[in-house]
Amino acid sequence: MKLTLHTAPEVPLEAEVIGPTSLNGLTEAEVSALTVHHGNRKEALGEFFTVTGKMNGRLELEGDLSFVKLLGKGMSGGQMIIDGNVSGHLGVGMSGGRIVVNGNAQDWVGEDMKGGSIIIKGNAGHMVGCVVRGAEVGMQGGEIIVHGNCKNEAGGGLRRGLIAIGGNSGDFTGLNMLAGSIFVLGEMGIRTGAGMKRGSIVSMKPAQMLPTFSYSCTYQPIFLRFYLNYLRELGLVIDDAWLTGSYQRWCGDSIELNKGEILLYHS
Amino acid sequence: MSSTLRIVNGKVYDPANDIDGQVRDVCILDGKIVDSVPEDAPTIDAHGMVVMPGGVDIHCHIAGSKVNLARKFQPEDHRYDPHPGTEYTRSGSGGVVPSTFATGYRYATMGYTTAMEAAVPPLSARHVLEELEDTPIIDKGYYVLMGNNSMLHQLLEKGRMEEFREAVAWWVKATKAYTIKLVNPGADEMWKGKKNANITALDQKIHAFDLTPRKVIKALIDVANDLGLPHPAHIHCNNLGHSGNYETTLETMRTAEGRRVHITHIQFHSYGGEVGKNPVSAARAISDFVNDNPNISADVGQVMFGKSVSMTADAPLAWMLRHVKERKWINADTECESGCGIIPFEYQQHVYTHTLQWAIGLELFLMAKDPWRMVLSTDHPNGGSFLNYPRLIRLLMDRDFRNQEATRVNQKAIGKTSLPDLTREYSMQEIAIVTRAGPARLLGLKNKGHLGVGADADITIYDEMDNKEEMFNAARFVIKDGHLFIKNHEFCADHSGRIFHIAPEYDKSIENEIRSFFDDYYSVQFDNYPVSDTHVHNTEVIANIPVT
Amino acid sequence: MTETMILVPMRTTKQGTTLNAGKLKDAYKETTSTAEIKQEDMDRLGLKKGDRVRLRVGTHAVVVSCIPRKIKVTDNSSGLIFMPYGPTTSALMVDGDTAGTGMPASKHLVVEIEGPLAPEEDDG
Amino acid sequence: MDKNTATEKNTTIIKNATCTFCGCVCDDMELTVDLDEKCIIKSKNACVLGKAWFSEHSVDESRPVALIDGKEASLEDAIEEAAQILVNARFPIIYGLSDTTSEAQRQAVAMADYLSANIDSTSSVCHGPTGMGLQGVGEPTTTLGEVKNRADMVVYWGCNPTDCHPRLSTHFTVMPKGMYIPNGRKDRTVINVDIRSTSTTNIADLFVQLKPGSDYELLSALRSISRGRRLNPSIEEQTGVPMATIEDVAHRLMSCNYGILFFGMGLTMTRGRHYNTGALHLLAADLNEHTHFVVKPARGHGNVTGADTVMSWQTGYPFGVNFNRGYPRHEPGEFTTTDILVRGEADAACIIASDPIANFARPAIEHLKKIPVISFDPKPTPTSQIARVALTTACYGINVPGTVYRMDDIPIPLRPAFESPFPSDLDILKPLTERIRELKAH
Repeated sequence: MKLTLHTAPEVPLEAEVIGPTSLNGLTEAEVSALTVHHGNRKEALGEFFTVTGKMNGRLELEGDLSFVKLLGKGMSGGQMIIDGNVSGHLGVGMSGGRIVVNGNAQDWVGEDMKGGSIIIKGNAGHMVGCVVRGAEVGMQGGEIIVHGNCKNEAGGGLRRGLIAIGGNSGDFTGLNMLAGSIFVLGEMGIRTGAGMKRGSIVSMKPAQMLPTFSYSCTYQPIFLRFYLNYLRELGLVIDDAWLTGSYQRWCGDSIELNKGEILLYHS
Repeated sequence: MSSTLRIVNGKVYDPANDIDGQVRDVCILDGKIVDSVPEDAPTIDAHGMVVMPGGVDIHCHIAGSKVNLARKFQPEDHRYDPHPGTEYTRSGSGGVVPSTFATGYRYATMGYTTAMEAAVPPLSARHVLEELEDTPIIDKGYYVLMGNNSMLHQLLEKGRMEEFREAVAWWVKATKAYTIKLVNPGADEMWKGKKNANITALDQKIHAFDLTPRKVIKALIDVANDLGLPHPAHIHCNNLGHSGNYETTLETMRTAEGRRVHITHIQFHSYGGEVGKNPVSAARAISDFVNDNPNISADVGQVMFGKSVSMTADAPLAWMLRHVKERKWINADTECESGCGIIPFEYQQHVYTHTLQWAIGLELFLMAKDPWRMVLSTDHPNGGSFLNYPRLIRLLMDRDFRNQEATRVNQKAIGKTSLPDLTREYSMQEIAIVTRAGPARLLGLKNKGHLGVGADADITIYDEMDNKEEMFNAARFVIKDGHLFIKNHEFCADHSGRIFHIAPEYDKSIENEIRSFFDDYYSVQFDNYPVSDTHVHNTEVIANIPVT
Repeated sequence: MTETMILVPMRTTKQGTTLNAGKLKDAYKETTSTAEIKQEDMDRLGLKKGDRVRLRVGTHAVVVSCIPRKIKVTDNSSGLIFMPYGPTTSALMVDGDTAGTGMPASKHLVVEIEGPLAPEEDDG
Repeated sequence: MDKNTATEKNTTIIKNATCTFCGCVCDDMELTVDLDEKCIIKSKNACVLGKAWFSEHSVDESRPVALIDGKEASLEDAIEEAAQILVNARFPIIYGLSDTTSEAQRQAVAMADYLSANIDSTSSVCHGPTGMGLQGVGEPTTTLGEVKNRADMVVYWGCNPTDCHPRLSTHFTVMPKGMYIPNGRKDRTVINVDIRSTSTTNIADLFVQLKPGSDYELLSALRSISRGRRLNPSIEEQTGVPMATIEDVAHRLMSCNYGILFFGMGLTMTRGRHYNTGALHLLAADLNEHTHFVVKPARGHGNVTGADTVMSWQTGYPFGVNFNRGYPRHEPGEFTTTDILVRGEADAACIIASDPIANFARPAIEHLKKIPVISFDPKPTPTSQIARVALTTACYGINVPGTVYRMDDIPIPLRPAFESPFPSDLDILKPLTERIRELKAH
């Protein structure tokens, strides 16, 4: 099935009904009649999107969706391919399936994510796969791959799963992380791993470490090869030198358990 | 404008008037229960339903500065439980500490029409009153914290008992409170002044004062009785949550020397064992004492499994819980008056202590000989949300359900209690006592908790069902002050409810002394402290009881 | 001459009192368009008290007057410009990104300072 | 109130009046009011800011009560126009609220609820990140009287109360004698942490100057020492503070009897924002393992704390609240006003007692100028100048009674000095809300 934006929303459009799981089994007419929230008004999905084709587990979206929030909420399977930019809360609470965005996404990609994968070909906003405000436990499984850059707080409170950023990340990458893995192939902002208890953050560029992190050694971690080869398969550009290179290992945050690690490519 | 209503064909449970399930009419005129109404009055056919007075919660934390801090710092709790508005009602957010509107509507949905906020420092009286005004449908009031008041401590250590009594009366009146509340008396001075220490015994010296908790407790129990407050001193004993604390609880009850006193969330104060080690149940000892002493009343403070928030004026308690698991924590000191601690918590079935607490609460219910004096509470949200009441009622009424639940919990803990041997099942009438008639009588609210002529027409009508949790979860009809506002489970009107307070008389000359204390030690002006009569609307003064 | 410095908008007593008098009045406009710069920075830039300077962030610029900071306690804050909050500092808050907080990074603006300006040079 | 009022010719004296200029909300003002001229001629006990607040809020009766598109209009017409604007909007926003009574704030939230609008206070560009820090880690805190009575350690971090809250030190925290502070200032240690020296530095025993933007690092270092953990020597380079100084400060904080950390925009408005404030809250929490320690944001506007308080009890959330879906949701960065405007989402705005046109980031101002704006303010401001509907209001505390919440959450009553011919915010919000409900019902 394909949804093509024919009328741009004037104010934010909350369209959590749009996702391969929630549209499964519905006809074009039924999908067009679904309710979306245009600011404080309820309107029919068909007021904004042209719906074509049958739902067979694969949903395509086309258009500038930079005012459209909550796409793919709670999806548990299937595929959603988006040609265009999207607004916030993409794939919130998803437990399975795959979202590909050929464009940029705004804040809160993969909030409360439990499984499945999200691939952003462009850039992502703040709080990629980050724990919601006030809670301790963030993303609990799945993968988020951002080919471009992301902003602050990527992987905050991460419990399980993989977040990979092809470009740069902002401040507080892996903040209060509990476990899991974060890869940033470009540069990270400041205060990486602040408050982290366990887990691994890997970057290919030098980074400023907080004073509560301490240098432990430089070594060649074998497990990184598997990860990096996997990221290469997903389409991220991986330098061969990274596969066999040495990495500085920093551990912290010493205010917490001091069992987290940050690996920085050295040579 | 007169409004009439007749409820027919329902099974009426009105323990205060010895009506136990008889089918009879209930008539309403202008917000009150009356003998009869004209033949053509509108009727509600309650066939197959149970008619009871509206529920009365004697102890919960639903409004005021600490409740609001607990709301403010838990967005993660509200976000998954929004409370949409309707044509008639405001929206809000739920979770363990709901917004004021959601609190009122959710209580009402369960058939509760009165609830008392249990602990507010006098300095934030205006705040709690404003929140209570924004808590719809239900009637409400609040208890003012007096057990750690520096000025009162000073009067007491000098033995100036008359001035002490006048000062207490001034404070209660100035803050429009409903009664005197004590929380871990004497502990705040240790907490704030002695680097986070705590009180551990009734005869321990309170830091910086020539005074002991026992003297504070005795004096405030006496003042409440001497002033004839409709509800006596409401006491959260020392040593809450500590193994072996039941002895402190017994000592506190003995301190009353036969005078009226209410011990709140007594479950949390019924632990045997040694300090610092695992607790065991001391429900039998506590229950025996309460059973034998008619001057004592209590609410249980049942623990229910799941999410809770420890939210208390007992700051050292929250600090202790922070060491159980390091998580976000609030402490809030109020000058010269109180402490406060807040910490999110979760009671888990597999944990020894949590199971033990759950079982002790049930033991206390099932061992109580006089349900009028051992009433229902979860110390919302400390033992669990008030939304757990229907489930708690089922645990009390349905032995099979209780036994089945007991198989899911920590068996080592259950083995140390007498719960498996307690076969009692609460009757519908006893439920009406512990959720309505009992708390209303303990509060001295003569027009609440019963359906006799002259009572407030606060009435709940439930579908009679085998599953008591489902039955008490959502009343089919709820009537408040004679107005129907829940009809077939849906809101059909809104209502603002009243704020109850007391206004004891006092000798005006005490004001000079308090004023001078304020000038030295408070950060607000004495003249700006008392709450004016126009500050909130819909207030009602409840008269003192004659002192004999 | 031109140099990159950090502009820190702040509050002052004068900003507070003139705000009460009215935001459309000259006293408020004047105090919220006066940059305080450390004497050594002013010397290096060739600035005198009351000189006009241009502060630029990207394509946006404002012209303000400058005065030396009064410092009683030893202070190593060279490279910093302090100016009371107001429409002038807001005009240099070009980046509205709040990093998921609602709060733009308004106390740490990297600006290009140019001056002293000739009297006839105006805004922009 | 009568007993506090003594009449003498055309003047009256109001005792125990409350100043609502800043978050100190001092309630010991003695105001001399000229009833003919409708102005306050003397304000005893007020600080320099309070004196300006009282003296500059005389009433200009020549001003119109309302302007629609810059033309004089009646209050009724202005309310009708405002109701139409708000009801017709799909994403109306309500913003401001820090300089009005809690009664008006309660009504504003009700209006937002009925409108399914977005509501936010100036907290979001003030101590909003402090609220977020609280949501993340909690907060050990106190009322100001306990600071007066007990605090032997007062830290001012990234704030300058001597300029911004002049009576904070003199009336509440540093100078006064208290129950366990018999000698006042002499019994206290004052530490000032900032990127620059200020007038507050002059009253401090110790000044710790750090590099701009390194607060989080310095806070982490102090927490690390407090917990007995290892600290990387890079801290000196990162913060510009010598290790010996850091250790000295940590030791002093750990060994006091009752300590308090006051902080301001130096933490909330710089990189790190809510994690700066969170780290500061955690430092205070950690110090409770050694002694009693509390924190307090030095809050700005007279009732900005009330805005947080009221919004929390009515919605569960302190600021940045959205009712579009018929119930409150909270997401800083999404439902906070700057973000909504920067992304160009709002299609109408109701600004109550604040001035975003003067204070917001440039792209936010640009969008605000494109949409219909309703403004409430006692004085003309840059925002009222661009408003479609500009309402002139009476000033809270000076003309309007009610309750305000001090920076430490204490509710304080207002004793107005004289009557204004203009309506209060509440006087307008009530009929506006009623009219909105009528229009929505159809």
